Amino acid sequence: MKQVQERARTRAVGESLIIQTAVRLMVPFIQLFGLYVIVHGHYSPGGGFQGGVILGASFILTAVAFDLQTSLKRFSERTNAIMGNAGVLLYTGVGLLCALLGGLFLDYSALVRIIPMDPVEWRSLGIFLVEVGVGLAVMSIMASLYWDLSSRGELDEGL
Amino acid sequence: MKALALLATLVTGAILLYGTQDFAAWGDPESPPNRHVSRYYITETVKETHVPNIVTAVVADYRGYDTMFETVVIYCAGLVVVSVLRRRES
Amino acid sequence: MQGIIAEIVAKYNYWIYVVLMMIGFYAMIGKRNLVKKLIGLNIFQTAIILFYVSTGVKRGGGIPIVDKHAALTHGIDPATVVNPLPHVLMLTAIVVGVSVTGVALAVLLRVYREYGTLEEDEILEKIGK
Amino acid sequence: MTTSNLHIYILAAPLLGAFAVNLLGRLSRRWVAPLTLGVLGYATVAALVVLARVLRDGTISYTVGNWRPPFGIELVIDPLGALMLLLISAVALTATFSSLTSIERELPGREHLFFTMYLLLIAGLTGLALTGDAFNLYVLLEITSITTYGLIAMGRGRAPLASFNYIIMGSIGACFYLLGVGYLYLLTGTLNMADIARILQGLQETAALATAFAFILVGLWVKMAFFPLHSWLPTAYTQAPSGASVMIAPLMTKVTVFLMIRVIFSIFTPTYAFFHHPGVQAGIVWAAALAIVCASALALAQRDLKRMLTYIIVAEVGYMVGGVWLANTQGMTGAILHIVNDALMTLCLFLAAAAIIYRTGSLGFDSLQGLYRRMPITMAAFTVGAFSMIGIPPTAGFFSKWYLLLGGIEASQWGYVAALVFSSLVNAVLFFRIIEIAYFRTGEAGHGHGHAVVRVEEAPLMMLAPLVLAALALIAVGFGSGPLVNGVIRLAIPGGF
Repeated sequence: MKQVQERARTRAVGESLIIQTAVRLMVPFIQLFGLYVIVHGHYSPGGGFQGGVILGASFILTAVAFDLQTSLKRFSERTNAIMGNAGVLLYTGVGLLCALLGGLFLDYSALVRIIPMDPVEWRSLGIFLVEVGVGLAVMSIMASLYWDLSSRGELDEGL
Repeated sequence: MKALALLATLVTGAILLYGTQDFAAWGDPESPPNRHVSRYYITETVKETHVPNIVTAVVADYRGYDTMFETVVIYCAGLVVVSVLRRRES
Repeated sequence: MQGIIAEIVAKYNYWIYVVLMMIGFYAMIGKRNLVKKLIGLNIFQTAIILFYVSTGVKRGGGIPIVDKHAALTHGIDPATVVNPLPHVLMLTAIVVGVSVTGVALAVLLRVYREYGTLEEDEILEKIGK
Repeated sequence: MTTSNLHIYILAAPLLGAFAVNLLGRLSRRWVAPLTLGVLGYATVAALVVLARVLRDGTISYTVGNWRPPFGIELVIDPLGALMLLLISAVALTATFSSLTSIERELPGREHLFFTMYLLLIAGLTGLALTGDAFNLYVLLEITSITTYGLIAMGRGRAPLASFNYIIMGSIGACFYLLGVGYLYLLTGTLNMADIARILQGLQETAALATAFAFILVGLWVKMAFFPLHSWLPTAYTQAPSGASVMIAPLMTKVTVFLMIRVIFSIFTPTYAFFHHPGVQAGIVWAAALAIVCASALALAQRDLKRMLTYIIVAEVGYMVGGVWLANTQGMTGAILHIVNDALMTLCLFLAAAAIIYRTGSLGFDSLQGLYRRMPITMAAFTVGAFSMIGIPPTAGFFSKWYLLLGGIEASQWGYVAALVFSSLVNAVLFFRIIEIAYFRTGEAGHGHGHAVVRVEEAPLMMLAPLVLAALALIAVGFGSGPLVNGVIRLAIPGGF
């Protein structure tokens, strides 16, 4: 354990041109796939949680292949916190909005009072909205879990 | 201690197996979980939500209240990890 | 004897999950290493997930994603689609499991920072001093 | 079905308040206190209105997402649930004043994280009081657990280790509950509590039902720290930051006891739970009696005030479990009244402990010397809480104990009655020992300084006011027990019981 940490500190492990280039190429596609899994959750296996995990994994992959700082540069802690909160707020906010608009909590068909549309279509759209919320929250929390656990809360170099 | 743990484990497992005697055979289409609520989900979901993926519809709409708390759970986890591990506020 | 074997074969999914559950449960209460306890917890949760998902299986059932047009025009035969509810429940339970694992790992890191070891006996010795 | 969403706002307020505290608290610490207090104040007022409405109109059924009950998730607000809603939000509001002050000192710079988790915990507890769905109960149980793990682990010293033990035990409890629900689901094919109860009518004899019953009960017992399964509680609650323990200690175990009552009444029906398996009911009452005796005896051995209080909590859980399983109206009334009273007593005593630790920095019995002179108001309130814990008449604790005793006598459970009396005596010994130390012994006396040195050093007003309020509430609930029992608790006990 100590030895591995020591080697990681001196950058003998992980600093590989092949890996870094491959990761640089792969990350955009992973993220695109994550987005696809979220938005295509209505028609194929997938949804907010699964897509969120894939998106989070892309940031973790950057952190593994380069180091934590690189990953933090791409996705700063501040953005992470805002996105995590935004995700949960989107879900609860949609739910509360339904209640405030005169329906029941999380009754997406009550949203017809905003945009008049078929209530059943609004249910479909409501599902999409909350799935995006779940995706945002899961993505940022997964990344933040990895950052904190791999660096013991220091956010210095990571593994 | 180890013997006690082993005994507790065996007793738990035995009780769990004892309870399975009333269940239908594996994969039986007429078992209770395949009848009551799930039949309604399979036949009505698409009409009521226009979402072909039944799991997504049930997750985010019929049982959306659960999923909201599921999101809150993972939010809590992120929060707990940050507040437990960070020594000082960055 | 024949009856018991027939019973086991018809419900072998329960036997598998119970064995898995017992492995996890024993690790949680019998092992003295904190990480092993955590791994036991994960096995336990996996066993429960397996148990739930296995209850959703239907012989001759397909995936719970259906053809929208066919469904809207002439309905769906419930026998052709597996039970979606256990999958839904387990999606939630998986997330809960991930969260608990994350929290437990963070707490373990704090324990390690405090005592320098994750063996319960050594920690108790250090506290006793 | 009702169209009013007021009870869901009780849940949504702390939930959204938590996110607001996290976001705005990052910018400036000044946001934390007003947001937390405002949200909880709103929840308390709304809970009062909901309780009045439930008492007037009867049980409210609310369907989240406007789906018919067995398909969507149903929320059920019966008189007992409404009472719990009020108890949760009022206790949390009172505790918050104190924890705002103590957290400022104990966890400087992390207040917004602490209070986000704190509010999420309250939202989870509120959800538990509302829910009528067996699986939803599991998810909410996990929310309350995860936030509690975090709040406890934020403490110093042994706190992370205590929190890890709690994670393992709590997860075993939750997993057992989930297994029980799984068995019920396999048996009935539904997750709605009322629907499960309806289908179970024809399945009373099955082994799977007995297994589910056993696993759900054991799971909840682990969560509520019923005696042989209590090992996680004392260290966890002692090591938690005092701002967290003033809220967790009064609420967590009590809400779990409420859940046990909910599960017995709504899923299994009292007939099945109490009378179907001969011997089980009496056995559990004996186990409760044993729990009371052992936990009280363990409390005697402690040399730290907070740790002693945690063992008293374990004993009180024995009171309530025993009271429920006496299976008669008196015992059930006593158990429900004791949920309310015990929450208030524990709140009062932990608030006092938080105030003392704020001033003296320690809760070892030695550091309590001369506290009556240094902190007269704190110790007066502490004495009221102690009297209630012992069961001295005008305070609330007496009345619930009275009902529990009556129930025990009615059921001829003499072991339980004896355990109650024994525990009251032990509590008297415990608290009079502390009062003796704090009143008669003065730390400076040995050095010949006399009384002149002892200055009055009360805790800050933010900690003192809730403490006095909790002590007054104990006396008020004591005098108001009659109306409380007749007006609310009798309604909460289902007919034919």
